[in-house]
Amino acid sequence: MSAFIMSAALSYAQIALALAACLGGFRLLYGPRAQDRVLGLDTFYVTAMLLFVVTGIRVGSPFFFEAAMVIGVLGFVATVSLAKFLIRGEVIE
Amino acid sequence: MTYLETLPAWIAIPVAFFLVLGATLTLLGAIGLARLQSFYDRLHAPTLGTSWGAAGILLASMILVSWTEGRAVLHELVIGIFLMVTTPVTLMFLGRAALHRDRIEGTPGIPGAVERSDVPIGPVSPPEGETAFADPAEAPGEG
Amino acid sequence: MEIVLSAAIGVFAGSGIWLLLRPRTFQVIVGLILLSYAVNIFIFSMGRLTIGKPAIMPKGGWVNAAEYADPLPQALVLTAIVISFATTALFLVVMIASKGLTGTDHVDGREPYRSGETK
Amino acid sequence: MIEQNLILILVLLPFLAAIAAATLPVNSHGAAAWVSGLSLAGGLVILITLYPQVSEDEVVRSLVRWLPILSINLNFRMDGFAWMFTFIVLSIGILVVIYARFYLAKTDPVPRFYSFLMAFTGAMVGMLLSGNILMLVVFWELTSIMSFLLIGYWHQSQSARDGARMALIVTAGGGVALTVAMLVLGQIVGGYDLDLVLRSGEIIRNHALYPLVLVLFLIGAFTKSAQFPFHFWLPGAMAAPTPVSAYLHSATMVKMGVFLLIRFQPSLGATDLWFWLVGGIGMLTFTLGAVIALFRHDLKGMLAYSTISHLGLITALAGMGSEAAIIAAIFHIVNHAAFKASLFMTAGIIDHETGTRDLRKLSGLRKALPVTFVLTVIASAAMAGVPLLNGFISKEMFLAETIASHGGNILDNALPWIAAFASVFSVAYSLRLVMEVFFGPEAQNLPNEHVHEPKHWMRFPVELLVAVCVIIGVLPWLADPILNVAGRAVLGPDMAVARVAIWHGFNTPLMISLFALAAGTALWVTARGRINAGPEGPPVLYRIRAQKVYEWLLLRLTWVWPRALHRLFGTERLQTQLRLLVVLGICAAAVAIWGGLAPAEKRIGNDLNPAFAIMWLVGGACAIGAAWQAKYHRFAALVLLGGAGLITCVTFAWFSAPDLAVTQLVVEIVTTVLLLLGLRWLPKRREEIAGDDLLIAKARRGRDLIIAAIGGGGLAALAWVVMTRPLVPNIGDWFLRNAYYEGGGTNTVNVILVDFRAFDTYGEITVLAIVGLTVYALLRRFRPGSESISAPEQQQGYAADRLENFILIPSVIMRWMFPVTLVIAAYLFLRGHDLPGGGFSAGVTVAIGLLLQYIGSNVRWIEARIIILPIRWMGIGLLIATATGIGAWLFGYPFLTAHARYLDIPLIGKVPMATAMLFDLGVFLAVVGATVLLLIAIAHQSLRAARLRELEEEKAEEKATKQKGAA
Amino acid sequence: MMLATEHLIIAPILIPLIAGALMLLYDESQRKAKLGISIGATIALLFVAIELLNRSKGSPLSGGNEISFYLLGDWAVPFGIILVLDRLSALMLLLVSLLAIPTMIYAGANWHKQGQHFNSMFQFLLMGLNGAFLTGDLFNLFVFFEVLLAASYGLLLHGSGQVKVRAGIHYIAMNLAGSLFFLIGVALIYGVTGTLSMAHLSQMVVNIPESERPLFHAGAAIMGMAFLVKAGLWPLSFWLPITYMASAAPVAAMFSVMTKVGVYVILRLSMLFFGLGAGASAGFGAEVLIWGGMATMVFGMLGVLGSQSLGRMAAHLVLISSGTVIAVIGLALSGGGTSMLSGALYYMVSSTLATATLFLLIEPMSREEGGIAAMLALTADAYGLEKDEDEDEEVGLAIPGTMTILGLSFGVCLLVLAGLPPLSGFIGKVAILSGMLGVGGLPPYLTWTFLAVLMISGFATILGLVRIGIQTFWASDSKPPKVLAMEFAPVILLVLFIAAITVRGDSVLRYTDATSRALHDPLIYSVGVFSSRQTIGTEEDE
Amino acid sequence: MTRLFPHPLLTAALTLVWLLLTSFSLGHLILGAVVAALASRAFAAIEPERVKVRSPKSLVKLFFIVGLDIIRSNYAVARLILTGGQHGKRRSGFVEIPLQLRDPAPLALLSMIVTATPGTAWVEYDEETGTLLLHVFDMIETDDWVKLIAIRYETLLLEAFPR
Ligand code: NA
Ligand code: NA
Repeated sequence: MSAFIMSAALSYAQIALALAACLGGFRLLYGPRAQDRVLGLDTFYVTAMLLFVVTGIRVGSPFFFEAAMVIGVLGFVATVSLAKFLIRGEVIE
Repeated sequence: MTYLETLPAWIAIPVAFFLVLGATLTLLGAIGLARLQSFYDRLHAPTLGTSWGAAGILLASMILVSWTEGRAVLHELVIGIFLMVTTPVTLMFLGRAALHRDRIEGTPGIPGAVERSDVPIGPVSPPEGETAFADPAEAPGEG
Repeated sequence: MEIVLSAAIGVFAGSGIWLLLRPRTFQVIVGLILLSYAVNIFIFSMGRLTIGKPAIMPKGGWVNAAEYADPLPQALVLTAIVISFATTALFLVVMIASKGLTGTDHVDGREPYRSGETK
Repeated sequence: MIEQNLILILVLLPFLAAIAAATLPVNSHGAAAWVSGLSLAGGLVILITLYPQVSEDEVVRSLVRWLPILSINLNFRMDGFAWMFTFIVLSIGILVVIYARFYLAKTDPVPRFYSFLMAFTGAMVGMLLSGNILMLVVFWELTSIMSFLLIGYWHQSQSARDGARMALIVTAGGGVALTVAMLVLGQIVGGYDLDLVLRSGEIIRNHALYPLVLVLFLIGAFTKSAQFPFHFWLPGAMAAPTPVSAYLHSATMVKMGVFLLIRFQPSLGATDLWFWLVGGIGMLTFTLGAVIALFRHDLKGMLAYSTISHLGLITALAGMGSEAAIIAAIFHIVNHAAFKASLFMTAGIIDHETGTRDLRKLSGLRKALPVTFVLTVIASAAMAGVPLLNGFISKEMFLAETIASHGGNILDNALPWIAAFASVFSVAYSLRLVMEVFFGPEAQNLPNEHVHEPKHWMRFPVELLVAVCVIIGVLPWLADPILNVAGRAVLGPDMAVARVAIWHGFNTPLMISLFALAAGTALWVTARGRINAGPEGPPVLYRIRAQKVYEWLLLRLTWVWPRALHRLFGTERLQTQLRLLVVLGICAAAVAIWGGLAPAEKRIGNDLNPAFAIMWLVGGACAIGAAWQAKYHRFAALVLLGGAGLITCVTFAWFSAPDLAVTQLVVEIVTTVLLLLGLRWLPKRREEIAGDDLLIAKARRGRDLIIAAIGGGGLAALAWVVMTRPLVPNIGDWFLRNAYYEGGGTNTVNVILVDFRAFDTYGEITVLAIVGLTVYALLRRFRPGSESISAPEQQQGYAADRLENFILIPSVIMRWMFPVTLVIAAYLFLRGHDLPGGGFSAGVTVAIGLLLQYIGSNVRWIEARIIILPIRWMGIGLLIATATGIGAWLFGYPFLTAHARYLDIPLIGKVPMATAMLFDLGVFLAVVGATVLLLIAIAHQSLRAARLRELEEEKAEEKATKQKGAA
Repeated sequence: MMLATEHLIIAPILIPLIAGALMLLYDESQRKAKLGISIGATIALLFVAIELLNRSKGSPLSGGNEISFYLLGDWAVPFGIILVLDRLSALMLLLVSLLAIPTMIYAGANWHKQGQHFNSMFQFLLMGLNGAFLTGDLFNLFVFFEVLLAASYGLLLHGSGQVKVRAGIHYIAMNLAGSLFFLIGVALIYGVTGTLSMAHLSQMVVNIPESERPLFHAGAAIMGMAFLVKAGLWPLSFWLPITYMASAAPVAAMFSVMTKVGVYVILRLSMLFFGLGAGASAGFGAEVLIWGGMATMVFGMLGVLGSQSLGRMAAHLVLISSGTVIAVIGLALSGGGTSMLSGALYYMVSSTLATATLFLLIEPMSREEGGIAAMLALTADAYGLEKDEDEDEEVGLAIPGTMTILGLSFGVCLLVLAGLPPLSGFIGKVAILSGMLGVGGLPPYLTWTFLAVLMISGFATILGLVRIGIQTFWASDSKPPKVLAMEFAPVILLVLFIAAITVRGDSVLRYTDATSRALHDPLIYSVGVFSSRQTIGTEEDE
Repeated sequence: MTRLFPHPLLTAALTLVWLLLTSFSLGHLILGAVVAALASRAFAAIEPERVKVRSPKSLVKLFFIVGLDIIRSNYAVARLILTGGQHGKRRSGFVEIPLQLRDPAPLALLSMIVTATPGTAWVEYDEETGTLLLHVFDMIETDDWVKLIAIRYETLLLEAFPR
């Protein structure tokens, strides 16, 4: 029973997150403005992170945690620098 | 998936619930991101994912791992905290970038820039006596 | 899964190759990065695909090696990632320097068409 | 034993003299000449002491091993033929040295001259005495090089440079052919020993490669001896100082070709091919040289063609190949050396005294140069074949040989007629020489006003040589012994004893001679005016002068066509090169696989996960999108690239590679920032690139698209084929089994990186350090393009904003994240050996933390607070890693041997303590240093640009205040 | 317990690395100290290389081929990385250090001041080269390739400037692409065979199942692209002239050994994997090497003839040199015989030294307005396109000492590169040809084509170099350039090396002959490698 | 002590993070404390000023209020995204909110709160005038938003962090 519940929930979560990533990817690809792309990438990062966690649950392995944590702590650096570039035209000044 | 079969229902159900909740909210956020018409609107969408979307999934993980390990495993909390701390930075920058661009383009409905008495652009001089590089153009390695 | 990953390698490599053959430095650098992704995944795939069994061993006891992912390609990819990161950075800087010194971002350091010549 | 050493000394002496002369001061005329002359005299003494043995048909040998493995040794052998030739070389050498002592000007750098001259002599002697056919080639080529240097002695003159180059190209080219001939010859007979080759005539002639060897051999001989069609370099070589012409280009070096022909006649000769090629070319050259000589106005040019002609004569004799012909050839070599060397020297005297060598300008010099006049007349007569002079005798022998039968083919039958024809011209040009220079009215308007006899010592060599001409001409039997010794050396001991005589009765050769004398005189008398008025060469023929052909051909062969071909088969465009690389790579793989690949016996595979497929849908789109946008929308491409990188990271995580996922992620972040930093210096594209929408550009893109599709598809196919095959037993299993027990860590990947294959990591961090240094060094010298100096558009205009203003709040958060990243880095670092993480990811994490501060604040602000010395970090990191590796030596283990154990530390518990972690610390430091250095070095460019802007603004302000003040 | 001398094998990698890293701790202003460290390290390297060379000769007991190993981390073959010292690698090590000392000194005169951290990068380059020559592991080879490439990027760009950066883009792009090929190839080989050890692979080749063999070949072919790029095989060589011309003189001199890394790897791997005993894989790729090598020679020849500058010519001479060796490798794979390969090895050493000398000569020759700078009018003069008939000034002019030394050194280079007697170039070519003709194991059309191409390319070299030599030393009447003693000394040193290998040609050839024979018998290598014992194991045994 | 532990609060928080990441054991407490202290010292280099919390109680209160608000707005925004697309009733827009807060640290906290709460987006803060420009997803009433931010959050923040 719980196996079924878990299996269903996990499959759902995986697919939902993958779809979310897909939609983030849509903004990433479609734009129309650069900000949209960055926003899309940001979403992409977060969903990927969540996907790691879900996958970790699914395969019962704790080893996905590091990757998820690195995204959680450092993932924003990429999007922040992209965003700052949009505002200032350079990342470091 | 062997270890999941041994789960008691009272663990499985909340875990499944939080998983579904988190995934759904994240998905909804992404749908919003894709469907909403204005950029400022879209700016709100991902926060569904970074707030309860993430929280749901992380909670599910915490409950499950804590149960399997037989002790409180809360390291997912770290992810949650830092996700919350760091998300504003990107979004603030992005919002500001959009604003800036809209102001230049004169898009209607955008609040204008506040009049200010700023001094012209220029970097702030470093505190005296603490200068690491006599010449800023000298890259590090020399200091 | 194998078919997806193969296709993925193909798409990355194809895009990378296409960019590699373009005339602008930025295109080339993006191409190199994409290609290195493709190559890294390719190296990785040479150990075959294993889901959910990272090469992290129990502390003691007998190990059935067949159950785990092949660690060697992973180690190779790690080295390859680092090296291609380094060389990409280098190429980037040379690209910047080239733009500064030659005034163009063409890979040959000069524009193939002079303005007005073709128009 | 003594003889051995004597031969070595004989070869060595001139070289020693060359070295000695080279070290003399520039103006030491006398000393250099004495050194050279004495060394040659010493050689002559040695030669004479060896004569008794040589005259007994003994071969004196000496062997110095040089390259025994290649059978190339300094294997010298002296028989009668070599003895005679060496004697000519040394004796004429002495005369030339004496002559040159007075010929060269005070300002000439004489040490160089004598040095080259002596080196040439040494090479010549070495070649004559070589008992190893490859050593023979070595000395052969050395003479070419020395000849080149000597012709170019007065290198300020264009003609000297051209002449030298032409001579070298032709003779060295011939040398190349000769080298191959000798190599093949050596393979045919099974060794490079000259005696062996000379013994193996039968084998050689019957070998399939004989024609090839012969042709290559003849090219070598003919180029050196200036035979048609390689004759043209010799006139060009006349730009050399006259002593050189007299020595190298008449008496000695040019004779090397005929020396070779005569020497190898027994082993290569006596075939129809030999007869036709050698005899035919010889006769042709004989004739052509004589005809052209008549029409040359330049005195030395005439002598050069005359030399060509006489060399042709000797060649023809070698071609005929009978005993008498060989004897005649040897004899003519001696005679020609005598009269031609003297003629060159007199030509030098005339040139020296009058300042010109133009026969048309020269006239009536017999009064001003009475002695020279007599000497020239005698030498010319010898050249023309006037009786009672040496030239007559050997020419008679030649004519007799042309009449004799050598097989009775067309050429053989035509020989006398050709000989007669050419002889007429020989007489005519000899006559012309004497008459034009010494007879007629006294010349006016000569470059030198006061023409008088030169110093006696300058004339002395000529006198001596002319005396020889006369003595041999009158008492030819004096030459008998030497001729026989030389002849036996070539033809073998069974040779019939040769006797030379003046008078053989009224026979056909004499008739031809007399006819030639008469007809030649008549020819000159009748054609004199027309020749003098005509061009520098015979009518019609002068237009197709070989030198012109040579120059035309050389220009095209060595410049125009190579350049065109080089352009055709090369490119300097990067795109073409990369395209070639990719296409060839695809082809290589395709060819290797083609047809041979069998399907796997047992196909394996994982079930398709839709989530993964969906993710890759985005990933693929990102890659394609990045490719699409990279030209005009770099920023968009960059964001898309970030998406592609992320999906790669997801893939790694999915397939059980958490370490890879972490590393890929941190690297991805840094790469994005790096690219952004770089993007600052590539201004936004505002207009379409010219020519981008042309059909050809589209076609090019289409072609590349096909290549890309094939390449990508190919790699995908390869990956699929391998992935679906069962895993072969591999070394990976060993790592899994031993990571914990042997490597002391549970994370096999990390244990591989820091222990099993730590050496890879060691190299990898070195790469990082090098790249850091390179970037740093390159950017130190960087000047941004003018369009990039101005502030980005976002920082201009009314909406311009101070950085502090909008970064205030974000920067607080970013600063908070700094200690967090450090903690995370420490976590990743300490975990590495057991769980995903490690020195590299920890290092990059620290770098990202620092980077964040740079992004979140002003660079100067942050650098005032944190002092980073990335280069030292790198250095220390590398040294720590090395020291860890070397540490194992102390325990008697190889480099990088790790010691691992789990320490049970109180309170903390079991902690993996491997020396590998110390190594990982080195990795960590090097990575932090390199990454930070990379980022900061690029980031500092913005500062520079800002500073430049400030300077400009200051300037503008100053200007404005000045203007105000002025107003 | 390892003997201290056993560690000597890794010294060629560690010495430069330590020196390079140590110099990073010094300030940029402490140039003298850095130069001192650098030269000291390089000299130490030479001594090590000589000792290793002697070691590789082994004793009569070992059949004249001593394979020495170094198990890094004390892990057994084929799991860990192993350094293998055989005759070939010892020869390459010695060649590198022979080049490094003069080049280092030369750079010390002036060049190292033109940018940052020259000495460190130079040492890292040495590390990469030595590592590539020593390693017995395919992936480790990749790593060392990257080390030496990264260092070469840095050295090429040293001093900066438009020309260098322009060339740098091409050079880096080509090599990055090449590196990707390398990775694909290595990965594929691992995927098919499950090992990375060269010795292991060499033993496995015969037993690869026929269904997998095409994949193995594909891996080797793809990987080969990287080496062919590095070796400058036509048509993958167009980057080379531009790069070599752009780089600073000492860097270009060092680069002349860099193409040889590609050549070395091709030689090593094709002999190990595709030698005559490799069963169905025997001779794989030989055709490509033969025809590609010859095409490279021809292309180099065209370049030599069509060059207006000595730098360009020298770069094309590098192409001829590596094309020749590659062609011989291909021929050796097709049964050309051991002596031919031995000759090629000798030729490689000699031509590398000569091209390096040439690169060091170029810069002084073009220093003043005279010399090479005057050569822009080269074609006009050399071909008499605008012949001016002023022969009035036939007055001798003293060649000052500078020009004499430069001229002599140039002459030496010319003789060596053109293969003219009596110097090493001639010996090399004769050795190749007599080896080829002597064995006669090749189809005649190959024999004669190769012979013709070899001889003609030598002849073209004469044409090209003489043209430029005349122009530089004879046709210009400008003042001789000022050359520092520190720039002369290296040139003279290199000339002395050339003289040494000429005079002692027999010993060198005996060495290369044994090397070639060992290469033809891959079992010597692989059995040797597998006989290596872990330190830990031997202790237990005792 | 201050020089050794320039930011005690931060050190404690980081130690906690360490413990969360590893495990709650004495050994890791020591190790974590060492790491955290070192990290705090590094932080002190760029931020010598110590953040003082006057009233932790207000912070805790704020934490719970925000927690609830987040849950509520999650629901609201999720519903709006599901339905809003079709009906178009929703009206979004900018709101200018004058703030009394001037310290960067509490402002940063406020920004986190605003961001974490779906429906509000921090767009621009003007340092000089102290005005925050907010974008709201569903504009009910401008004043409501001002109230929400200025009263519900800002007051508590002002209490917690002294000026
Ligand atoms: Na006259
Ligand atoms: Na929000």
